[in-house]
Parts: sequence; C-alpha cells; structure tokens
Amino acid sequence: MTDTEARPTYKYVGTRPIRHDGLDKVTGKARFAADLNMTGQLRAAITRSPHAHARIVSIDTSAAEAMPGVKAVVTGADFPEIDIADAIHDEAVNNIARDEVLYNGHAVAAVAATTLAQARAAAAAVKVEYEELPAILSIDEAIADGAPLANPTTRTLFTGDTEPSNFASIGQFERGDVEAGFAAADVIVEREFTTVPVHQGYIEPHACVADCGQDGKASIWASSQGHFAVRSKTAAILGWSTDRIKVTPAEIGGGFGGKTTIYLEPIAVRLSQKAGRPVKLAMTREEVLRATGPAPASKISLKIGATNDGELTTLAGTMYYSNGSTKGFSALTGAMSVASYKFPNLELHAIGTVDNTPKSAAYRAPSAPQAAFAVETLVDEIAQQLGMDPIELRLRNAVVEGDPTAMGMPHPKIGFIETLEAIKSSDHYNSPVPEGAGRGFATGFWFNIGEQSSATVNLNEDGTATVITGSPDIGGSRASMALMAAEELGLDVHRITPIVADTESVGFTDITEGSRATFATGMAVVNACRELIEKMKERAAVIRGVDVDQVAWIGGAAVIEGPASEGNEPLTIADITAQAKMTGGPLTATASLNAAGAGPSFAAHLADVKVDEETGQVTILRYTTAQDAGTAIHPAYVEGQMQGGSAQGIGWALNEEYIFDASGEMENASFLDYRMPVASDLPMIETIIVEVPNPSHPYGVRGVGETGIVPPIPTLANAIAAATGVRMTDLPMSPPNVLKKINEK
Amino acid sequence: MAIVHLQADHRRFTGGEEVLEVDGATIGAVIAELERRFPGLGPRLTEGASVAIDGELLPRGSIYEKVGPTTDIHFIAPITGG
Amino acid sequence: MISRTHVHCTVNGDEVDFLADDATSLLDALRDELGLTGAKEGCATGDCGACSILVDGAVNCACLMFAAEAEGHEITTVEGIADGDHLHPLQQVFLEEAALQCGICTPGVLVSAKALLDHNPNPTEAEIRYALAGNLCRCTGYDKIIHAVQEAAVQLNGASK
Amino acid sequence: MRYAAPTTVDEARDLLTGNPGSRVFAGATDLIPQIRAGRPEPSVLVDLKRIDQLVSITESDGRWTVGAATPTSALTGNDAFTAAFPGLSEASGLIGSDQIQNRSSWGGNLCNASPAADSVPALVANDARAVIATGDGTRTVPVEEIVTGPGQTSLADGEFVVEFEVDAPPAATADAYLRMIPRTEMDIAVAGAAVRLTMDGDTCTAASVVLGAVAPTVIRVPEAEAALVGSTLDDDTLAAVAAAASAACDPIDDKRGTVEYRRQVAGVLAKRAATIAAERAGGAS
Repeated sequence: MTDTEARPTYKYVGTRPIRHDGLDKVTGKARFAADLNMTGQLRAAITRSPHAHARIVSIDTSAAEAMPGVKAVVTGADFPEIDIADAIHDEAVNNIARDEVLYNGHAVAAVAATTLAQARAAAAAVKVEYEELPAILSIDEAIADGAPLANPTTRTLFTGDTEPSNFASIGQFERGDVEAGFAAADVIVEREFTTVPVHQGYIEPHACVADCGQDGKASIWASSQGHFAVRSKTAAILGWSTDRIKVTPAEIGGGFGGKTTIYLEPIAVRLSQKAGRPVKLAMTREEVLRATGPAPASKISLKIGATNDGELTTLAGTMYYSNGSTKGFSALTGAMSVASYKFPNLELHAIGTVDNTPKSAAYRAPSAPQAAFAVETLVDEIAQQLGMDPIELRLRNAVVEGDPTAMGMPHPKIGFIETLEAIKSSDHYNSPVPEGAGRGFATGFWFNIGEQSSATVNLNEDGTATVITGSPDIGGSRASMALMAAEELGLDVHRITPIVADTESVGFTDITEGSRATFATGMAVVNACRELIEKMKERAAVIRGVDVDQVAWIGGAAVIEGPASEGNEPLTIADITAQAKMTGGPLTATASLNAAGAGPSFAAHLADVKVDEETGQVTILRYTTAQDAGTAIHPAYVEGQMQGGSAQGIGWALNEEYIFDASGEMENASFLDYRMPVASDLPMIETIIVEVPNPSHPYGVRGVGETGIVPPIPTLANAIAAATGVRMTDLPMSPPNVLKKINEK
Repeated sequence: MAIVHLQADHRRFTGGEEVLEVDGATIGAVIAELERRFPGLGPRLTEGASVAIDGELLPRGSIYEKVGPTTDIHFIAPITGG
Repeated sequence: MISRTHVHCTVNGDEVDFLADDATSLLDALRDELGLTGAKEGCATGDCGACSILVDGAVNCACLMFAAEAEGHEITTVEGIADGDHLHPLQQVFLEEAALQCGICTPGVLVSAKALLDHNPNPTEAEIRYALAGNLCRCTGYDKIIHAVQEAAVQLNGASK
Repeated sequence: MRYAAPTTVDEARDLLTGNPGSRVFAGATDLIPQIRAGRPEPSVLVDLKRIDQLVSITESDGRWTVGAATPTSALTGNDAFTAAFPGLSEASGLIGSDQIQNRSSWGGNLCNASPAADSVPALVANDARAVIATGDGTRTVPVEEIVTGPGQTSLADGEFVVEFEVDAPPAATADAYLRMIPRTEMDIAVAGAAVRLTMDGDTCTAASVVLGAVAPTVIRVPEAEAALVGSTLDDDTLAAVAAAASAACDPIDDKRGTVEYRRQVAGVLAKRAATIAAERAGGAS
C-alpha cells in the first residue's frame, strides 16, 4: 500500500475483518431471490419477441390460458399507457412491449402457472401476430441518411426536439483552439476504434418473487442494486402509489450496473395480482443475454497532437455510442470521461444512437472503457513515436487538482500523479519484459457519484450495535459500513451487525452504483454514529451527575473530564446501554443525506502478454493494477474490486462480444459462447492501493468499484502492439481478429 | 454574481458565450436568471445536466444549493454509475 | 405426459426419498423438492459451475444430471461440506482471505475446490486454475479464490501430518 | 417422457426397440439443455451408465476396450491408458470442465455428431473401432464411419455404441491432439488436429493426420500424411503439412470462427501436433 500523506491512525478502518454476511455465503444459507419460496407460489415465464423490430398486430392468449396449471397471463395491455415524456416510459416499455417490439428478446407476454414447466409451455403457446419492420442493428445503420426509425418514441435528449430520431443525444465539448493546436503539433496520431456490446455477466440471473395481497398492496423480494428504485419504478410502471409496494432486498449475485434497471418486478406483481398468489419470476441465462442491457457498442474517431517534448496539446474527435433500443446519454458520459490529461485544446462530438438491439444499461464506469481504449492507445503511440517512457509521458500531462475535465469542471483533489508514481515504482514495472512478450500500460478515470443515502444505528441493551442501511451489498459494503461505525463508536467490528433493510424499515436510499455505497451511505452511517455519541455523552452526564460538556468520547467510552473526573471511571457503550431505560430510553440515531463531493478515482494498469502469431491467441503473463482508493476501508475488498474490474476489462478486451445474426438475433446467448474469462485464462492480479484521501468524506473514501474496468482494454491493446507491432483498434481482440491484423502486417 | 461556465452544447443559447456572470442566491435562481436572459437554456440545465460548484460535483437536483458571489458553477452532462 | 421416478439417495449424509419428474434436473430437485438452495442456477447448461455438487465424491454440474440419476448415489452440496458447526478449511479460508464478493458462485467454487483437494492435495497454481475453470466468477478476478485454495491446501496438509 | 436405467445391454436394446422415439444417453451434457430449450422430448431416456460393460476400461493383449459411457475423467486418470495414447487422453480431457469430465464419454462425444468433438479426431487417428449393439447382436465399425454429417450418424434406429476398441500403438509410435479455442477452457474447438506418427530414428514411417471442426465430419488429410512419411519433419515438411491441412478444410463461418481462420489455424495445429507426436514417438523408441 502506498501512503501518500500522514493520515490519522485508525483502529478498525483499514483492517480486514471477516465480512458479516460471509458465513451464510460459504455455507449455502444466503438467500438470493431465486432461492426464496412462498406458500402457494406460482412460477412464471415470459414470451419474447423473435423479431428485432416488428409491430404487434395481435396477441392471442386463449390457448395459453387453457393450458394445465396456468393461473394468469399478462400482456402490455395489462399495464397503463405511459406518456413518452415521462421519465419511466422507456423502462416501462422495455419491461413489456406495447405497440412494437424493439429488439429480439423483447418481452411481449408472461404466464404464471403451478410449475415452471407449465409456465414455459404456456408462454410458448401465446400467439403473437407480428408485422415485421426494418431493423437497425448498428451505429452505421442508425446514422445513415434516410435510415428508418428504430423506435418511434425516441427523441434526442436534452435538445427540446419533439420529432422522433435515431439520435439519442448530441453533445459537444470544446476548449482552446483545436486547429491551431494541431498546426503547432510535432506529432499527430489518428485512428478509428470500434467496440461491440458486452454484458456485465453477473452469475445470478435476474429474479424476483412478488406477492400481491387482496388489500392491493404488493411485497417484492428482489435481487437488485437498489430496492428503493425497484419500488419507485415498479410503482410508476404499474401506475400505483409508492406506498402500495414494499421491496425486501434479497442477496444479489452480482450487478456491475446491470441490476440498476428493472425487467421483471412489474410483471411479477401484475401476475400475482391476477392470480391471487405469490409469483416467482426468474430469467434463464439465455434471457439475461438476449433481453437485459449490455454496455453500448461504440465507434470513436480520435486524433491527438503533441509536441516533441511530450506535451499533449490537442485532442479532437467524434464518439458514437449505441444505446440500443431507447434513448440514453452514454455518448455524453463517454466524452466526459476523457479527463486524465490537460489537453489545452479539445473538441469532442458525442453522439448517441438508437437501434434494434437490447436497451443498453450501465456497466461499471459506464462509457469510460470505450473512450479510454481510444485515448490511451493514441497516447501510447505518441510515447512510442517520441521514444518516451509511457508513464513519463503521462506524468508530464496528468491532471492535478484544478485542471479541467473534458466538460470544463475543474478536478477536485485527486491522486492521478500518485497512482502513476506507484506503478512506476512497482516490482512489475522494474522487472524486465519476459522474452518474446510485450508490455502494455494504460490508465483510467471515473467520476464516482454521491446521491441519497440513509442509515439508522441502534445500540442494543448489551452494548452491541445494529447498523441499518438501504444499500444492497454487492461487494462487501456491509463490512465497510461496520468498520466505519466501529471506528466512530470505538466498538469492535464484530459487535456491530450491518443490515440491509427493506423499503419500509430504513430511509430512502439510492441505488448502489457509481461506487457510492461506501462513500455516501458510509457518510450517513458516520453521521448517525456521531449523533449517537452525542446522545451517549448526555446519558453519561446523567449517570455521573455532571454537565454534558464535561464528558468526552475517547476510545469507545464516555470519559468525564475536568474536576469531576476523579473517581468517575469511563463509561463504556455497554455501561451506558445497560442504563438506557433509566436515562431516557433506547439509544438510536438516524442520518440521511444527499452526498456531494464524490472523489474521482484513477487507476494505472500494466500487463505483459505473449501473442501466438500463428493463432492470434493472447496470453497474459503478468498483470498489475494501481488505483487511488482515497482511503481503503476494508483493503481486501478494495483489492477485490480492483481485481474484479481488471478481469472484467480483460474479458471485454479479449473475447467478450454480442454476435447478432442478420435478423438481429443474438447467436451466442450462453456462457459457452459468450466467453467471459475463466480461472485458467488469468494470472494473479497484483494490486497497489494508493491512498489520497477524499477531503469530502470523513474517512477520505473515494469509491473503488468503477475505475478498475477502464484501463484493461488499452493496456492489453498496447501490450499486443509491443509484442507484435500490430495496433488493435476493433474489439474484441480475439484470436481471429488478432490473427487477421497480423496477417495484414 | 456567480460565475457560470457553459459547455459547448449550451453555448448556442448564449451566442457562443462560455463564461457568464449571473445573479442568483441559489443554483435554481441562477438557472432561472439564465432562462430569462437566454430563453430555452433553463430546461437544458435542469433536465440534462449535473452541477458542480467550485469543482465539487453536487447531487442531481440540487437547485437550492446556495451560491456565493465568487462561486464557480459548471453545468455538465449527467453522470450515472455502474 | 412426464412420468415420475422414486429416487432414494444420500444427500449430505442423510438418506432421502423423493419423487422426481423424469425431465427434472437434479439441480431443480435439490432446490425445489429438497429445499437445498445452496447450489445455484447460473446458466443451466453446465457452463458456469454455480450448481457444482459432488456425486460419490466426483464434481458434477447438478443442472446436467437428471434427478432420477441420483438413485443410490451419495450427493454432497455446499450445505454438506462443513463438519457440523466446524467449517471446512476451504470455507474458513475463503472468509479470511475475502475470496468471495457477491457470493453467488461461492457454493460451486467451494465444492469444486474440495473435489480438487480431495484428489490432489498439493495442486499447483495452474492445476487449481484448470480445476476451477468450470466455475465462473465475475466479481473477484479469481485471484483471491486461487490464493484461498492454496492456503486451504497448506492447512489441510498440515492437519493431516 | 420416461427415465429408464437398464443394467444389461439386452435390457437397453429391448427398451430402444420397444419404444419408438427413445434415446440413449450417458452424460446428458447436451441432452438436458436441449430438452430445456424445448426440443422434442424422447419417449424413453435410456441411461447407459448402470451397465457395467459400458463403464469400464480394460486392456488385453495390447487391445484396449473402453465402454461407451465411461467418463472421460476415468481415461485421463488411467496412467497406463494415458501412457499408451497421450494424444487420445489429452483429447478426451479437453471435453469441458472437471464437472463435464465426470459425465462426458466417447460414446456421447461421438454420437452427438458435432464436427467439433475433441475425442473423435484422436480416435480416428488411432484407428479406433466402435462396437455397436444392433437389434439382434453387435457389429464393429471404424469410428470414422459413424458420423455422416453434423448431428447425423450411420446408426440405425435402436442401435447404440456399446464400447470402443483401440489397439495399443506399435513401437516408436505416438499421438498428439491440439485444438484451438479462444479461451483456455470451456469452449468448443474452432479447429482441432490429431496426429499419430511412427518414427524410425528421425524419419517418419507412418502417419495419420485427422482434423476436427473444419468440415461437416472429421477428415483425414492423406496429403499431409504423405508429406510426413519418409520425412524428418524438417521445416519444409511441416510447411507442407500445414498447407495440406489448410487445403483439406471445408469449414463454415459461424459464431465460433470464420472460414479463413479455421483454415489457417487447422494447418498450424496439424504441424504442431505432428512435431509433438514425433517427439513422443522418438522418445518411445
């Protein structure tokens, strides 16, 4: 670990305790949504579109309804019409099609039956008459002159335009004078890059159980990144008031952004309402791949100019991102993620497109990996042309506090330089490149976000504590909440039980996304603990019969200071809670906030690869990642985030891709042919945690989940270039694609 | 007077002006003043932008955030997470 | 019409009887008939290993077996690898080494790792990686899983000496 | 649909002949996903793994007999078998993960009739034969005559493979199998090459070169075999082997690989497998 400045000494923060939910997860007891079973529960299945784009002429459910075991069938007609200007419109239509199916796999109807086999058979028996419409399957088709509309309800975002369009968003970012910048540049590199959709690849398919009672209220158990969002979105799609729905978070088997949107819950509720029984609805793996949101495809043309002494002066280009079948702002985010180097002159056009592939969804540092592929490849080429060390070139141009991001906003306190220095002094960087291998280097950036969180901390009678939040734990956040509470209260981390509560038992909390849980929810926990400490000081004052300003909180106990200190031993939390009844009742505190000041995180990755020049196969020999965590609350899970992000990025770089046939059907909708990295594909992933504390968080947390996926694509592309002399500009860098480039050499 | 920095997208409403001095005690008031001076800009800044003041990214919808006389305000494209 | 078969087998040391639809996978029978939800369905095509179980000590995907095939066999799921309240060393080390994040693949990984160490007490890193190649994990990048299996092997070997 | 687990070959034969639309299985690694995906269900699922003869490995007078439902993990775990047929053992061990290895069998790998089956090129290169239970007895045919096209076999209704016979290789003879997959595991071969060579010192005296996943069925490459015989596997010979193998391919473009890629890589694998086989054969002499 690299400490970059003196920081407080913590007793709990920065340690590696066993996570509180760990035992259930190693013994098979942890309950994910698909593991839940209710009395009288039905199973459900969805009928999906076999066409990429078609008008629904009619749906005949009579045959399905007559089949054995069938208790309810729903179609789009069972859901309220939603105005296209409504924020929930696109997600509502994505949950179940209305007039048109917008991609192959789009849900059209759903069936609940006594058994899953019955439900599936009946779902297959729903008769849908389609009138096929022209399907748009790529960015190029979407932007072609005279292209048919992929989705008649899309409007170009944030422009006020009212006409339907295949342009989801159009944005522009500028500073300085790009023409003059290139005119003065000594070196200019320019390339076009393409990427294809990739999936988050969580191992748990989406699942939920819904139980709608006769009182018109529904309980939902769901695996999601945000159960409050499940509640509000489900209510909006059903046209219900929020208080009719209670959502209990089940354990979540991976999300990575893919479980920030909903697909099943409104359907399950409506089926349960119609059948009068609980309904379990779970996707198959094929459904997950065909019908949930991948990361956008992209096409990026970029040009970078530099001076002979290594100043990156000018960047210009156009970035297209496909949003799949609905509008979105992925292109704007992609352009904004160009934020690592000073570039006095910059001009970026960001254009989002709409097509007839599944509606794209967030995926870990959304839109940034595609942009980093382009920027970091070209920066590597400039280093190569100038004969400069790639880290030195980046150090020369790296942003520091106050430097502008692509959108102009100045960076807050950041640790990019420190991250670069950390990897420069790593053992890996200072070891020779293995014989026959190539070494690649690249960096990544992600903003991180704050948003709304709530936490309640209850002290129990015996001095133990319960920390209740509304942030689903997708990667160890319960442990980080407990660690921060332990540090605040001075209470052993295992005397604290962290709970993720349902929507009726804790205050509103936004989705666990954007690396915000430990940052924002953590702040709410800290604030609640601090309020509790004030209360405990008051109770201690009552017990000792002193004025509260004579009580200090030191080392997990109320210490009486000043003249009254003599003979008054400190009161521990257990001492105080034992007398809570006599001093005013239970000790509890709640804090809610809308967090500002999320701290951006930078990462730098280094890889040694070998390329089989006769087959195009890339083997990663060694991989190292350095990343600024701000402060690592639970370093083992920070490392885990860095390693997991790296592995996902490696998969994206090398072999993952959606393959559509000419009609828009996904041909590889299985884990056999959607090739995520398996254990034998990867080396150990060495981690260097850099800690440049975020001044906007009480413990300096930045959030570490997102950034790790940004550098791997260019890191491997640069390593392949070093090994073979071939610059890869199209993903995936799979054996056939690499061999093709080598053959062209 | 807050100092507002506009992205290229938003500059079409201001005749290309990038940095503006704008009256207003809160972010919401600044947006209202910008709408008054440049009709059509206001909605672009409320629905389609995140706000940073003095380099700190604010949560979405922070229209009541106080603005000081030398506050630097950046309206940027929305950010979501994964 | 699907007929049903009466199945008698041992699951986690207990003799059990159940009726299985002849088209039902052992995974569905374990989860829906026997209430053992430790084995997970990640793909139902044998490509992710989240449903890994032991059949007479050999690792299998429960999704790729008919329930009726379990007749007479000894089945072990993640619920059965601890010795009462005493966790299997793999379970304990996975906790200590933070070798899990979301936990959905963990039951299958533990079962596969146990099968490996039962047959090969001193695996190399490459052997561990290939033995676990049938168990997809999307959270960890495998690093901490591999380290944990290495550490568990050391502990098991120490205990057996 | 009904599940049945006969314990003798005769019982299995009766089940198959008495129930039109019935189907045998061993590992069911392809069958269960097919049923789940809604493919037509067999009338009777005949599980062959309770028949001892079908789950056994024996060697007698230099002839190995392997039950058609024997899990491939039993083959790769059999040291004597692996020593005699290193390439065939490797090929068998490449059929899926450890989980799949405990289910997959030569019989299933062959009769599923995928052009990409890993064990089949190696079986053919070793002149393996399949013993088939017919309506009233058995017949023995070369493995290469079983698969007639993707998903198609020469087995008549009611017939099933009981066991395989493969003769231990002559002196100074060894095999090798290589396949190309984009990952290191858990993939279907994009191209595969099995080579068996007999060496006399540095000179090759007999050769079998068989490719998988590059044509509707596995294919022998006589031109590559001819190039090898009489050679010392010098660079020119290996180039000729690669060129012959590439030329012999009749592959398809699909999600797993392009025609060009399969063609080029099949040649690479053939020459590399030849090199390995030659080293092994030389080591054995």
